[in-house]
Amino acid sequence: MAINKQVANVEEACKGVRSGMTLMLGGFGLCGIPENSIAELVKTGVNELTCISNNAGVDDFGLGLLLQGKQIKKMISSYVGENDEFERQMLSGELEVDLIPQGSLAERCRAGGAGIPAFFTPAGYGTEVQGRKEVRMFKGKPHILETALEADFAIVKAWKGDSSGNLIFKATAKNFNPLMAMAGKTTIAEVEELVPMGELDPNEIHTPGIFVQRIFQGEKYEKRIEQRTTQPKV
Amino acid sequence: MAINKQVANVEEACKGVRSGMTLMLGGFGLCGIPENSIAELVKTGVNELTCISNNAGVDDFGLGLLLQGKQIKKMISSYVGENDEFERQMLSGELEVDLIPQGSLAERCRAGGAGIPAFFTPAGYGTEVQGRKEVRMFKGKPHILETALEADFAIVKAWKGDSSGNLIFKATAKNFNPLMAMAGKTTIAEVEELVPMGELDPNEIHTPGIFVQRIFQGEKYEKRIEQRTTQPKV
Amino acid sequence: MLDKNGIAKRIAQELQHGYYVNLGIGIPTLVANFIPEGIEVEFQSENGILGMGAFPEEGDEDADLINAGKQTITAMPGSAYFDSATSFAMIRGRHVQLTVLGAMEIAQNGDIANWKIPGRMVKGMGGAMDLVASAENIIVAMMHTNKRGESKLLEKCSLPLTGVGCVKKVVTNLAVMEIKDNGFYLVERAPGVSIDEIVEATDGRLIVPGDNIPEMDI
Amino acid sequence: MLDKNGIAKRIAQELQHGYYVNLGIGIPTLVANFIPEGIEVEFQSENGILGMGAFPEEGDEDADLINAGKQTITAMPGSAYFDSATSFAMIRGRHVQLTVLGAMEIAQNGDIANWKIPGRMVKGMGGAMDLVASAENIIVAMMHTNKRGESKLLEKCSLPLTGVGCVKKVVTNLAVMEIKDNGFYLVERAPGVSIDEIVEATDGRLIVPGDNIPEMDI
Repeated sequence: MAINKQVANVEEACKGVRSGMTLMLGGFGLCGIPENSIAELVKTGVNELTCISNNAGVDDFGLGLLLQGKQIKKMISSYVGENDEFERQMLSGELEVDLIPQGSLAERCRAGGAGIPAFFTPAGYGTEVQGRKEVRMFKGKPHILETALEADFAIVKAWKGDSSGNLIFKATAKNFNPLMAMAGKTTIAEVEELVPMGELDPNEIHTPGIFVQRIFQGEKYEKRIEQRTTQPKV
Repeated sequence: MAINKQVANVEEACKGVRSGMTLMLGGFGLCGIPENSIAELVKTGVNELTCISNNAGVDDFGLGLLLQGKQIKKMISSYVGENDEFERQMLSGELEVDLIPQGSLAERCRAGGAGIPAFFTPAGYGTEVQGRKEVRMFKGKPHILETALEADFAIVKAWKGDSSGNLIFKATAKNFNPLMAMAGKTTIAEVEELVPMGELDPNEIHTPGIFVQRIFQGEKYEKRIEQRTTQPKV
Repeated sequence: MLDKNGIAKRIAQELQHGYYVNLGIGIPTLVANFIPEGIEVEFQSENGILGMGAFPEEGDEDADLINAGKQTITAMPGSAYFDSATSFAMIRGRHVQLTVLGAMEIAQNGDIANWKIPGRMVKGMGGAMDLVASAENIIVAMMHTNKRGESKLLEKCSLPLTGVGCVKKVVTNLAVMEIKDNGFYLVERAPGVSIDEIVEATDGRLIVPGDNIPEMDI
Repeated sequence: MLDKNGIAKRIAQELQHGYYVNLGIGIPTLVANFIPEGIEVEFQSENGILGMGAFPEEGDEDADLINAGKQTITAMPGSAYFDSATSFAMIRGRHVQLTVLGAMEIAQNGDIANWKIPGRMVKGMGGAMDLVASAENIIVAMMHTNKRGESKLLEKCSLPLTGVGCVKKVVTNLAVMEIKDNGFYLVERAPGVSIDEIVEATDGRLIVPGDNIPEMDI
């Protein structure tokens, strides 16, 4: 009998997220972000958070909401260019920021979930990112040693999920979600559609349920679009 | 317009595989092995091969066929217990064998395809596998440094594929196939069913076409079962 | 004294609700037949399935659906398939809560040897080295002595190691032992087996905490 | 002198049949509009799509389908979606044949700076550091001078680097240059632009191999 991870609602899902913790939050830009859980974190007022997320949302949506409430102590991201409040807090020194190449961020999350404590990558060699990291040549090319990232809670958003925690993502809303799901001590998944066990094709699962500890269906999704680019109808 | 990788048949797919090369071959036991390509390699008589494959087939099927013809110089595998000819050649010294923990083998193939030249893993510490590999402590636990594996050709087998090389595997026939597909300088994919471009759901792709250089539909699949275990009909 | 099914049944008592479990080939596979009532566990097989079910009914075998022992199996509702790197990510990343595997030798410090007999048998380690190096909770299921009647519980392994200091508990046909204080700490006797018989069959340091070692309740 | 579309059009001539291409934000994005007739290429966007297509028609936008610039896009037939680790496996593993990106500064040894202006702008490097450290073939698309009229082609970058010695070719509104022999090796002039104008606009070492530098054919 498969293990049941379903919780009743976002309140129950986010139980135990406390001030000072390290969180991973899935999404790229506003695409595939755990909207309902972020709203809950805003509500509970938990603060002094270290947030690992590729971006920091926009001023009034996504992680920007947590920045507004000054709930974030430190951001670990690759790109934060869409958020004025972020820039203000960073330049004023209120917010610590660790900027990481996007591929290294993704691989470090995966490594954290996969029990790989460190790996070599060429990204960032010869730049500020290198810092004091070990440098080693492979096939004549310099690489730097990057270490795994882990989090107290990983909070991800999927398209469909079942009660045993299996997840399916949609299109490019996948992004960091499956990797962060692997790296949380506790992983919370919010989904647009929660189906009974056995309704998902085991061949189509992106994140096997073993990586997910709590799953719930989000109440509503705004799914805001950051750059609405279109061409005229033909 | 997507790039067309389709070749006419197994002969065309295996063109350029020459004696002395290093090959990766997908599959676990006899499950998910590239039957048609192996048969073609037997036919062409290419030899002095280094084969990276989790297993070595059985005496009269899978890689066992290449062993019979003494076409393999060296095997890099994790488990080879199902093959008497293998054991004979190994104990007589005809065949070089490099045994690698299964998880390290999988991760080393992925690393080869992902541009990660080396990573730390706890597997094999304190054993023969450690050898002269670097040992380093992480969180108080010893790990060894393993390096990436690459191959001149990776030969994989999928369930469905399209002409741009996108692959979908079935059930546990997935195993090493997606990882090896990433790590071949040239990757050959044989599939049970080759569909026109656009017929696979981009959300359900296991191996994106970028990793595959040649794809063809196998003529026939025996799909032999190694351990037929059943329970009586109720 | 227990038979193989008895060993499996005793180990099944170690299963806890919500556990993901990897069962090795041989006796460990039998554990799946004795899941205690009322708890949910899922079996992971390292070739790429979570939610492994029973053997298929005759005629329903699928060549694409096997376990790590290459046996045809079925998938339970809620199962998932994945590649070998993801599978060992689960194992190395400690998402699997319990690993049960067989052994040729166990040392009193928790070393395990189960993959090679130099000059005689070199089948390979398969996933065993990853499993023992990674799992937090490793139980070994085996007979107390080998076919020649020699103890498999030793001061030091004589065969090439699979992993060092990793085994936490050993369940044999004679006893349940925890590995601690550099010894086999006797926890339970098999039904009808005396302490003396266990002492006799154990080459390594057996720690016997008093005369009242309980009998297994299976 | 070229406009942004002209730069993109010239770079599009570098596309070869069968190329997988990653296009950065800004001018590079425009390259997709000028794919030469009769060749097949696929665009990878590092947030997780291969086979990126045009912008959607009004009303067909899908919040779940964007490119690395966060713009709504469509998917071509034969496309695939994947996670960010797989995406950068494609990039780091050199499965992407060509990377086109913008820059704030390029040095004559191939160094590139495009992610940070200390004290003024710190948006982050996004995927740029992985791209420039990994790609075998990197073309920079940019204006020859910045808004203040200062050359962006320098002896040495003054801004924090994105990558070292990695740029192979630069296409600007004035010229096509290869990076070699520790200099910007002038290959083509933009239509109507003289060698003197290019010399004037270039701060780093410009290598001019003779007087007959051909004009771009676009």
